[in-house]
Amino acid sequence: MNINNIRKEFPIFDEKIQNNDLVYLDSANSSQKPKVVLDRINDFYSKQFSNVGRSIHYLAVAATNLYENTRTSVQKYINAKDKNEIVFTKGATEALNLVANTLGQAILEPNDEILITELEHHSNYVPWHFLRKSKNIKIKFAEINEDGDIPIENIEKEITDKTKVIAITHLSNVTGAVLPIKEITQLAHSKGIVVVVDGCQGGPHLKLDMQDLDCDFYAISCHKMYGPTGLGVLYGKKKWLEQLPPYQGGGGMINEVKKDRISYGELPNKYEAGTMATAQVIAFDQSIKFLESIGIDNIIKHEKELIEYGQEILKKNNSVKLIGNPKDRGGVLSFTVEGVHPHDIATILDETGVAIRAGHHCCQILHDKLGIPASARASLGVYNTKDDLDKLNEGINNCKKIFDL
Amino acid sequence: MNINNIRKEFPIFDEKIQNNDLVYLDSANSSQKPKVVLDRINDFYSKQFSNVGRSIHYLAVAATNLYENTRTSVQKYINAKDKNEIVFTKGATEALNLVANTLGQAILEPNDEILITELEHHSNYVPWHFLRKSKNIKIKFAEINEDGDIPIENIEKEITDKTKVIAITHLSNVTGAVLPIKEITQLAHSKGIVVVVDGCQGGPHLKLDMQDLDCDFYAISCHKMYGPTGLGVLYGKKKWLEQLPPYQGGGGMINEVKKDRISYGELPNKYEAGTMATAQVIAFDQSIKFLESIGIDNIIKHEKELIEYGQEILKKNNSVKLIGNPKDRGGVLSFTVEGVHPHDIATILDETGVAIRAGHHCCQILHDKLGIPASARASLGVYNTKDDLDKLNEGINNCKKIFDL
Amino acid sequence: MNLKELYQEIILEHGKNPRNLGKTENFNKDAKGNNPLCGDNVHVYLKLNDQRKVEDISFEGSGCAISMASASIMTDLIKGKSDNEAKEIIEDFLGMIKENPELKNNILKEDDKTKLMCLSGVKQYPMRVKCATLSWHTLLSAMENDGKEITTEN
Amino acid sequence: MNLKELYQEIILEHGKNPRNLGKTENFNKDAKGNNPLCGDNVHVYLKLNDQRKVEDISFEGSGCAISMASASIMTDLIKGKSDNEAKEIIEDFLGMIKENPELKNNILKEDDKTKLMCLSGVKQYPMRVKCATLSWHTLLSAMENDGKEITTEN
Ligand SMILES: Cc1ncc(COP(=O)(O)O)c(C=O)c1O
Ligand SMILES: Cc1ncc(COP(=O)(O)O)c(C=O)c1O
Repeated sequence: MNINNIRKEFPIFDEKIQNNDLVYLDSANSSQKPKVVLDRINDFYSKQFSNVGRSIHYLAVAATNLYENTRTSVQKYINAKDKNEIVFTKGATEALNLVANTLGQAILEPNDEILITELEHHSNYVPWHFLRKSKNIKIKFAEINEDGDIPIENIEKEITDKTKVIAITHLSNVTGAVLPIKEITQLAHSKGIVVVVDGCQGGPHLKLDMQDLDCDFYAISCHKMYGPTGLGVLYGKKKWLEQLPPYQGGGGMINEVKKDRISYGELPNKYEAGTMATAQVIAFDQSIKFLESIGIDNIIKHEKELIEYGQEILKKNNSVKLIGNPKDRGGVLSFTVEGVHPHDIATILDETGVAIRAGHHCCQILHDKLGIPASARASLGVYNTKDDLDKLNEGINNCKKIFDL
Repeated sequence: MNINNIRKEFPIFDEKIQNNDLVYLDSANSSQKPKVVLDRINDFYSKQFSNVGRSIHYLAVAATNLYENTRTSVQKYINAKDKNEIVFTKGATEALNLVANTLGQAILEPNDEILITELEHHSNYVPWHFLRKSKNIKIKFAEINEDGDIPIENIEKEITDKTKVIAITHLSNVTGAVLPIKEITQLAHSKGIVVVVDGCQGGPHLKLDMQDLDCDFYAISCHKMYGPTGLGVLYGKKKWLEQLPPYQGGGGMINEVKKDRISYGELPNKYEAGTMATAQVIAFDQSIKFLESIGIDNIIKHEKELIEYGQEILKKNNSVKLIGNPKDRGGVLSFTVEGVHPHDIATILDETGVAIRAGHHCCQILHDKLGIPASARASLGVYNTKDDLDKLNEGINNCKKIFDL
Repeated sequence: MNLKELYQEIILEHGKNPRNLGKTENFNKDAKGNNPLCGDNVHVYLKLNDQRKVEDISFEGSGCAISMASASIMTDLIKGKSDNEAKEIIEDFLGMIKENPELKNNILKEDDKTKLMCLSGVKQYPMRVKCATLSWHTLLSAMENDGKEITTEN
Repeated sequence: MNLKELYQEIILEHGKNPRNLGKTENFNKDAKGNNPLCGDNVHVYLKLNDQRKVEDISFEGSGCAISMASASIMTDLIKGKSDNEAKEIIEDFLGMIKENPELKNNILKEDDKTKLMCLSGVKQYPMRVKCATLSWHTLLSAMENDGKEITTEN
């Protein structure tokens, strides 16, 4: 894996950002895009564009085939059993809303419990909260331990007879903790509990194998996987997608429409109402190919080295406090600097082209628990280098200088 | 308005489709895209990409500003009073689902009536059907007259004390009928009825003036307006968007998140959960600019000429039967050919590069009413010419030859 | 691509004058098929007698020339066959449309096979494959009588 | 862009040692402000006496140097002013941050104005404007006592 060649595939690194080279450490927010993806978007629109699945002229047939090819690529990439277990959505957030909404309609009763964790992103909490409001469902939180990890015991002890769903992140976008989804699923399934995984950070950083994980649902955010914005993937086991009601209604998801009744189409159409993000789906095939061309094992190895290096230098930097110390950390280094608010850190780093995120990263529950209103987060992509982390560290030192620490 | 110059802005017309020039008559399905839009997508991704609204580094700030600029452009283009009345969605279908779902939560009671029309696209029927199932709402259908029009009397006579919502298309994607939304809204508002307009075909073909129409909601499909796929706009009056509950939950739409309670953000964030279709929104600004550069009045004039010409030649062609004869027809010419099924027409036309759509166009109710299972539809964009319509006519003659009529 | 191959004489003829159109009397099995994309639909009726032989078969529905011709030819060829023979023919036909260059069954006579092969023109028109196969899937469903409505989406 | 202008000595000093931090006793008006983007929050308390003069004012909350300094300087300058004067100063400050090059009010002394102008560095940092203005919007809401929680999104 040659990091310089990989960086060359990303046009943005040729740009100067306010006269600086870009040190992009905000990939957990959204990753940069390789040229192959951009070229595919452009080519599709300028040479092949048509809506899919509706018309039968040449362009429409070609576009439909391209669209379905991506479905097959995603199926293979995440090792799903069936291509119809892949549903395209506008993002992971929509995917999680779809699951919460349809499970809420079909299987949840008042006083049933949903178990989530203190690590969850708002996108894996608010959709369940809607059910708390509309159906009087209870939400319980599995607690983090002092390392920012969720050991399986902390899940086990929150499970009751009433627990119907465990909704849980694969990789925390703040502490970087990788959770033992496979074991959690085994435990859950032994008690008849549905497992919904927020795979937003799992997508770019971990090996995805649905049949091995055996979870019931898995939500992916394509724009974090070197793909276009406005696209997500919901993996759902066929038995669920067949059994649950549709989520949105409209063109393309129906079977027969009469004035007094409507029957819905089969998978995958049932969950793809209206014109989909055609060009984005078609281009996402290139993102998958890009990931495959490097190999997820190599990506994991590269990012692990960076994470270790980052931890090492930040630990040496006094006044930096790393958030969490999970057994298995992927992709993310969150921290605070004693005496400098994360917002100030972000602004000062930005001045030298180092892009990080500051705030609660859509994880207020976690920040409340940690007793901090905000944190700074450096998050990695396949294009990052140790040099990027050195610049991060220099930037932190600059903060300390400005704040006279 | 120089049609050749306009055509040159669309790269797809430089392509050969199976050795033919492309005669694209499927714009009601999705329009082709001008180069400025494609360039903007490419530029944004390759030089400026970041997620919006979340981080505070340079790229994120710039992207957020670009994103919000489009909101302002859309506001101006449709003459909405307030920029926060513009909500970005993944498509018109999602926009209509959002409205049906949130009105369903907030103001509809069992036995309330929703009035739609026999012209409605499935996307403006199925979302209401969901409420029929979940809340026992009734759906009534205003009937078409023999011209495929919905005169306002046909609406008026279906209104009862129970009617809470009129959901209606601005321009039929089958008969091309332009409905008198302003008058319908006046009537509806005089009775306290909410008006939801499916503006999918209104968007590209009509002058949009929300303050003049005075409807409560208006759904737009950006990919039909020379914009990217995976994007729609929901216009909603501020009083409604403020009062209604959120639709999807997740990052970005919250105010404060605690374990036992959540408060939601203000407009427009409240309805934009999760990472949005950033690049698509930013590029859509160029679609608006493209439309403005030609001027909607010129577009209307050009398309009217084409529609008149098309009606003229098709009427002369015996065995062709035009569907509908509305007082005011925009953008669409649907027809049947005696003795040739629409699918066969579409296949035969395709052989010479003429792309039309055949089927029910997501309007089964209408086709049932007309007593036909399917129709053929030629639909127009700003790039079409009389020559395109001549080729359509030749193609129809070719069908007749093949079918020995 | 070749329109002539798609719209062969025999297809146009069957499309215009479909055989076995209508609802046969005394049917004991039936199924509906539907193509949600275009609204085409077909209803297949058949009478399977005690010897499990297709004593009568007919269809109702509307659709393009390809789908009408396909249903028409199908009903013509299936009439009089045993249910096992019928299933073998169906499978063979669907296999041919999907990928096989030829029909493989030994049940049909050569000129009946030639008739069926006339439908192979759709192979070059992927969006039209469904038109040719809908009635066959529906027949299969009627024979298995599982009552499930067939759609050709996917 | 110039970090030195943003993080002037006085801002760093107020940021580190904010004045009037805490919950003042006997307050009769208060409001909460919140920046959902980053989780910053502020709670402003004030005592408006019978002569409609700000007898006491304080704030609780956590945030970046800019927001703490802004709240600190604000409370310092507003204390002792009448409610009308306070409103004029608030408006003037928000106007300056938004677009005006200078402060225009005739209520504050020159060196107090200089203090406020130290916050003008945020003008070059659009995402940080909210940090500087949150406490001011919150104070306004407390004075109008409309009980509405202030958010700086938008
Ligand atoms: C009248 C009408 N309504 C709704 C839609 C659905 O729009 P979209 O597929 O962009 O969600 C369409 C487009 O197919 C349409 O023409
Ligand atoms: C763990 C996690 N869950 C959910 C999301 C939401 O994903 P999206 O914004 O793509 O819908 C994110 C990204 O911000 C995330 O990191």
